[in-house]
Amino acid sequence: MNWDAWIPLLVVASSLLPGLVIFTLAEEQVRLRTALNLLGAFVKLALVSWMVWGVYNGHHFETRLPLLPNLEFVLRAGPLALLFVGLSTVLWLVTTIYAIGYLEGSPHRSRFFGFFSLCVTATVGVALSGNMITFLIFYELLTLATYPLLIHRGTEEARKAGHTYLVYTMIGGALLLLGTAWLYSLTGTLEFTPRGFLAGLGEEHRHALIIIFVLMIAGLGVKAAIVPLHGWLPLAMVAPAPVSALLHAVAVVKAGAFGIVRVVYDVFGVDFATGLGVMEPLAWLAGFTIIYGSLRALFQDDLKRRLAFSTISQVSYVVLGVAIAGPIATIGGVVHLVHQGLMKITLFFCAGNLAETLGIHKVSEMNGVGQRMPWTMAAFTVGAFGMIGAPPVAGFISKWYLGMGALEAGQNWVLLVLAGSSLLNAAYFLPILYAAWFKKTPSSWPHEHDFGRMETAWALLLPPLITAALALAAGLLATLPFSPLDWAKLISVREFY
Amino acid sequence: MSIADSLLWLAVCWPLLLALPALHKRLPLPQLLAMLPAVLLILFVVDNTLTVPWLLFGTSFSLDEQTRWLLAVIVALWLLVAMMLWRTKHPAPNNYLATLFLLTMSGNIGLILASDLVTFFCFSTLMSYGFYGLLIHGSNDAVRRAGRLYLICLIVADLALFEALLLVASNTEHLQFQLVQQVMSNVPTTDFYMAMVLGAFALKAGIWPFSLWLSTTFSATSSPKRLLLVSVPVAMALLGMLRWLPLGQYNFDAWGLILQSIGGVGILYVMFKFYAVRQIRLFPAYAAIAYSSLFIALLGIGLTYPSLWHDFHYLAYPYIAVLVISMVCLILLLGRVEHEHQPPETTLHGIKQLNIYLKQKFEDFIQWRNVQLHKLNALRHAAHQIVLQSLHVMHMQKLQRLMDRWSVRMMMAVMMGMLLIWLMI
Amino acid sequence: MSNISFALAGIGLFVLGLYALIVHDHLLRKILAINIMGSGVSLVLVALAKHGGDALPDVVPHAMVITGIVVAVSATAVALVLMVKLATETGRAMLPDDSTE
Amino acid sequence: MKLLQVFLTDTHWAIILVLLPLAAAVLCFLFSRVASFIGVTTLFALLLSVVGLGWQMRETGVYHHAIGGWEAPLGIGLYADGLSLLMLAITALVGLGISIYATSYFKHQDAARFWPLWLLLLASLNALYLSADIFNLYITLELVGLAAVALASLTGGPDALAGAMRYLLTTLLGSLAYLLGVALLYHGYGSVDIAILATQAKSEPVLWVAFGLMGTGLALKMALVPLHFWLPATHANASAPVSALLSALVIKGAFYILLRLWLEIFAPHSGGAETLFGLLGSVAVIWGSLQALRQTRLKLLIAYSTVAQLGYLFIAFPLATIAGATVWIAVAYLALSHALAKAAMFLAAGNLIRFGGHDRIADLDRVVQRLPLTAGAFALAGVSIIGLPPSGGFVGKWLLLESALSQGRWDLVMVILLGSLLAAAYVFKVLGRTFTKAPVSHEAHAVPARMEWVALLLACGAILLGFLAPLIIPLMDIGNPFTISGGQP
Repeated sequence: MNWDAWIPLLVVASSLLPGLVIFTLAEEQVRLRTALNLLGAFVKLALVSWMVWGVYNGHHFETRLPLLPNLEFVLRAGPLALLFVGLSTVLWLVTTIYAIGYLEGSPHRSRFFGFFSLCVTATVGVALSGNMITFLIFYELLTLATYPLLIHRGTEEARKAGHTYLVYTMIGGALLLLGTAWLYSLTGTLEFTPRGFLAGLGEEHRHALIIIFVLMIAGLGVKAAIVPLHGWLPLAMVAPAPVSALLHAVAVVKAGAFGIVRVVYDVFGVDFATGLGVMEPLAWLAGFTIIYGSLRALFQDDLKRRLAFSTISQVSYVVLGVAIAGPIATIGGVVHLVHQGLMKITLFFCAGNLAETLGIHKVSEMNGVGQRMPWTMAAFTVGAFGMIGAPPVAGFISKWYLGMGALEAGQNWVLLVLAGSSLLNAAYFLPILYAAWFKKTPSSWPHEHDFGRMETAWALLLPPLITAALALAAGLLATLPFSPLDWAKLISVREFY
Repeated sequence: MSIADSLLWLAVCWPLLLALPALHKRLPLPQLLAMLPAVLLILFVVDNTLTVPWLLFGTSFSLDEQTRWLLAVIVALWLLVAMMLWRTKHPAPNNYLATLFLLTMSGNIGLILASDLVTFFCFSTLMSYGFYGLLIHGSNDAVRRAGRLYLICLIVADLALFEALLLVASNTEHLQFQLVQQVMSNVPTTDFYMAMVLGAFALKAGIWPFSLWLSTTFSATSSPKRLLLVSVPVAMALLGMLRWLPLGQYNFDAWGLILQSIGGVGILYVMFKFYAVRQIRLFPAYAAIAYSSLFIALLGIGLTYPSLWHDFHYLAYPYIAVLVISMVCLILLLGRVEHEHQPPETTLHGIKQLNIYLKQKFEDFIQWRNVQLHKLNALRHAAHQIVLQSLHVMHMQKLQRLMDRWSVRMMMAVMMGMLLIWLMI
Repeated sequence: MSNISFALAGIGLFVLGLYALIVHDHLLRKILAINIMGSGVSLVLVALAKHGGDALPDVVPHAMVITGIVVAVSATAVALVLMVKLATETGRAMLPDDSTE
Repeated sequence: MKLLQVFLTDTHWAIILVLLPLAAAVLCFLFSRVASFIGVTTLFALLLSVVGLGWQMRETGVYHHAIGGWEAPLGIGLYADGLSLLMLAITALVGLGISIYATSYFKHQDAARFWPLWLLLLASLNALYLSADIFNLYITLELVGLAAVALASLTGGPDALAGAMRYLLTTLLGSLAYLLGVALLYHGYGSVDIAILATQAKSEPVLWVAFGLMGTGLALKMALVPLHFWLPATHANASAPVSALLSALVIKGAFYILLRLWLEIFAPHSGGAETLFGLLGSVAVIWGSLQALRQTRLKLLIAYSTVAQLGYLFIAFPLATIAGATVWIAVAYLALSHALAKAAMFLAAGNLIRFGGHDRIADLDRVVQRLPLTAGAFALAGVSIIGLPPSGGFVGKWLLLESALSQGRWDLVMVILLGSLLAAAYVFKVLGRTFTKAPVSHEAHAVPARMEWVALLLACGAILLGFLAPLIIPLMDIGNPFTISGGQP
């Protein structure tokens, strides 16, 4: 029995099966549910670690099942896939702990955790997909699994947000489907191949391929929240905090960005895409999104909305890194997949803590909150400085490689974009830090819960601390083997040399 | 790992570690304890380099004769400030004064010890933001407004530095200062690099025309922080220029001219301000601007004439140290003066009259002091010019020997002197 | 010749029935119209079955017609039952005008 | 083992498939007390028989049998290839689901009337899928129609009766048109056997007129736009299991005939009819979806969705002239998954009506919390209807899309995608409401778990189809039903 061929499938199943079982659990079976959740998360972590080690040593993990005539369901663990899988696995574990703490005592938790697990399943599937059709399957599954999470609270506002989300993602999905099917009709294959599988295609398909590229990027760009396809993201803030955290840091937005990486590298191939002349517009679009998102974030008083616009801006770093189309920029873009995830999830955890512990939802209510919740705000500070790109937090590494990549590719305007973005990031994060640490604490908080000696429940406090530490470590220890940067370099080598 | 290496490590990390509230709340005198490794380092280590390849892009710290006594001056300064801060303030339970203090200090120490660009940049960031926190902690609105100005300058400066860093990194893999100075003096992007570095450090040092933040902040903040304000950011920015600029390699006529004229204008500006401004307490700020303007002008000369720079670049580090020391002396002195002439609140009635009277006296005193100080300053500038010119004439090897001999013992004397001044006041 | 005319007559009946089915509101008339159409089809079947003047007519269409009649009878029965039910429920043996929306 | 194999290969499963439900119908009529039991048992037996038939056909290829040794035209010939097998299987499977659902749904009085009719319908449908000549097809079609009408009228009440009446008139009209076509074909080629007709058919007026008549009649029966006027009212007003079987199964019967005739007889002599079909199909997809989106009542919405989904089946016709088998596989797949999904949807709607006493979409009132299984069933069925991966609907649409793209039929590509988007719009319009609180809450009634589970399992089946394509597609290919030629059954 060749186990290597089944491990990718097992990785997907390790969250799918607990998820399905959790659906059937009654509301009161808290312990069993928690145990299942954590079991799934740890099993997945173990499997992924095994694969990371294996891939590092040249093993090949691939599951292949027939799906359609001439098309197979392929799960394959390459370096790029593992980068994303690793991120989502670690963050799933952390987010699960957080969600257990966050939702304690609230209704419909079985449903919530069921869809939560499905959401992770879809994300892991997106990461491991070995061809476009498998990707498409998990990509749509992701839409479906997040929708119930998004409208979990069942308010009219939530429903409308969910509606907007669907309008965007469904149209995006249709565009992606169209692009994929068209591509398939031209090439007869959809297998992800390093440096793309289109190189053999003749000149006569040039226009068709450009349109296909646009279609696919538009389809993926919806989830990656590239302007002007970002409209759903700020509205999605009505969801509970763990969902927002997962949505922004791991699942949806990242799946979009990851998809763009896949399409550029493994479908079109960087050289081919550059030859088509589509990379430059993509880079411009990403640059514009970076600035636009930051600008909008400046004017949000709602904390989560501010973070949402920040996500719009930050995720486009990934796209930018890809679109610059050079080995170093690739490192920057790909590694930002992980770095942004770590930093943004920290910020969302902290925002959730503030909301849950003190009832704070707005930036203007955050005066002096650092006195009341020093640990939470310390984690927040690390995340915020990471977003600004201050060393030695992870964001610095990403910006470093993006900037270097831009210089290498001779795209000097990118430096301006990076600088502008850093400036704007500072402009919308530093006032928060300032208010939290240095302004006077008000006499009472909007809606305070008492957690005894701790500033908040341990399940709420631990996750942001872990992720903040990870974000710091990802920056400080970037040159060590198995660090995100190290993997990103591996990926870049595979694509370019 | 040798003891010297460990001390280098500890000098940076120990204050950082102590910055955790959980730790420094449980230790006696944490702010003094934190300096211990640095003091030991100054006392016992000569010429050591520590390379940490796994940290960031590969980090290295080094201590040589030059940095050693600059570090000594700075540590002495921090000691002084620590004692002043903890004498006048009684930290509340949730007070981050200690945290901010320790963060800023470790940033400062790390920055001096850093021997490559990225490490320097990292610690500079740590120091700057920490210092911002220190500045506005427990302060009034005026300080906050002023602090905001400082912060904006800081962000912009850091951005420029980051771009400069990228330029370097795209030209060379090794980011050691010496290598960078060689590499960056002869690449197509040199001019851009220089512009970025100069702009950034000029902002950080508050050199004219970016001096607004320094004077504004200085006038708003309290005494111990003023010591830091005119010493730490300004001095460290000057240090940054020394480290980052490709000095003594090629001749950059244009840049030399620009720097010289900026320095000149800066000095003129300060002179004008000495006349225009009547607030005696602002003098140290303008003195600092004058100092750094002069420094810039000298750098300009160094850029124009690399050989000249080769001959007397040894003076640059003492110059920074002198700046710190003289600023500290000036502030302490002026603070004393100001303090003595505060109206004592003895009785309720008659206090008004006394007030008016004292105010009149005080005005007179300021005017007198104005004139005196101006003279003093002019004198000192003249002296400086003379010293520099004479140094140029002097035989260089002799000077170098002098420099070598002026080491730890000398430094201790300076520290003792500072301590004495403080005790006297 | 005559079988063609029978066939044409059958088609005529069919069309006539269709016309009636569409224009008449009363359900009984509609059911009758359907029956007439059925007869038309039967007529066509039988008429076209007779290939020549003297040869024996093909038995298959006859079998079909018989089957068709059986089917038609049962269909009519069902239709009548439905109509009666509808009439007792609504008081009118007609389809409501706008029930699709 | 050996014995089992012999048993499996030698039994005439096809005959059992027709006779068993017929006998059961009679039994149910006689012993109405145990009708439910008889019914469900029969359905299980039918399912097993289909499996048996499938086994047999995998071993020996297509099934061909003349009852009593009499060949067509006078005798009744039975014929089954991959396409028939698939339709039989889906009928048995969905039928089983509906039957189990019905055991809980119908009370004594209604049950006694439901079961005989339902089993009769099943017998006729099975016979339809097994018929080898066009006249038998007519008979079975008529029987299916009559049984369906009777079932549709079961609920009573003016709306349902009017719907049933309209349906009856329509179906009779359709059958007659079809019969007239049969008459012309017989006149032209002297046979009703499909295989013989296939070899003899020529492009001439008789064929064209016959095809026109038959096509129109069948289109009327399956409510192809613009002949869909009767469908929404009928399907929406019938009781839940009946709506399900009407939408999921009965319509497929008519489509099967059309497809079979097209493949065997008319395709080479179509004279451009496929273009018309494609056009009407496109209109159906768009118009039906838009109408569905407009509805405020759940069952009407589902009914219009049926109109739209049928459009997809017709879109395939113009594509198939070039792409051939792939497209027909897509069509068969779409029909299969639609049967499962639509049945699940109507059953779910039935649960909701049972629960809240109404099916107004705006007043669904937190159904997700109170009937999670039903909401899940609706959602999963919706996924297949929209054509999202991984589901049976996706497989069908993917194959269709692929063919349309490779032929450069951009109009059809757009229709397919737009149809999916509109479907998503109306499905999620419902789902969104299931999470929120209604302005007015209603008294809730308990829904038997069995009814919820059946709906859910059927919907799961529609999803599962998406993964089973490598198993199902080879089964469809038994006897090459999708190769257009002179035909050689």
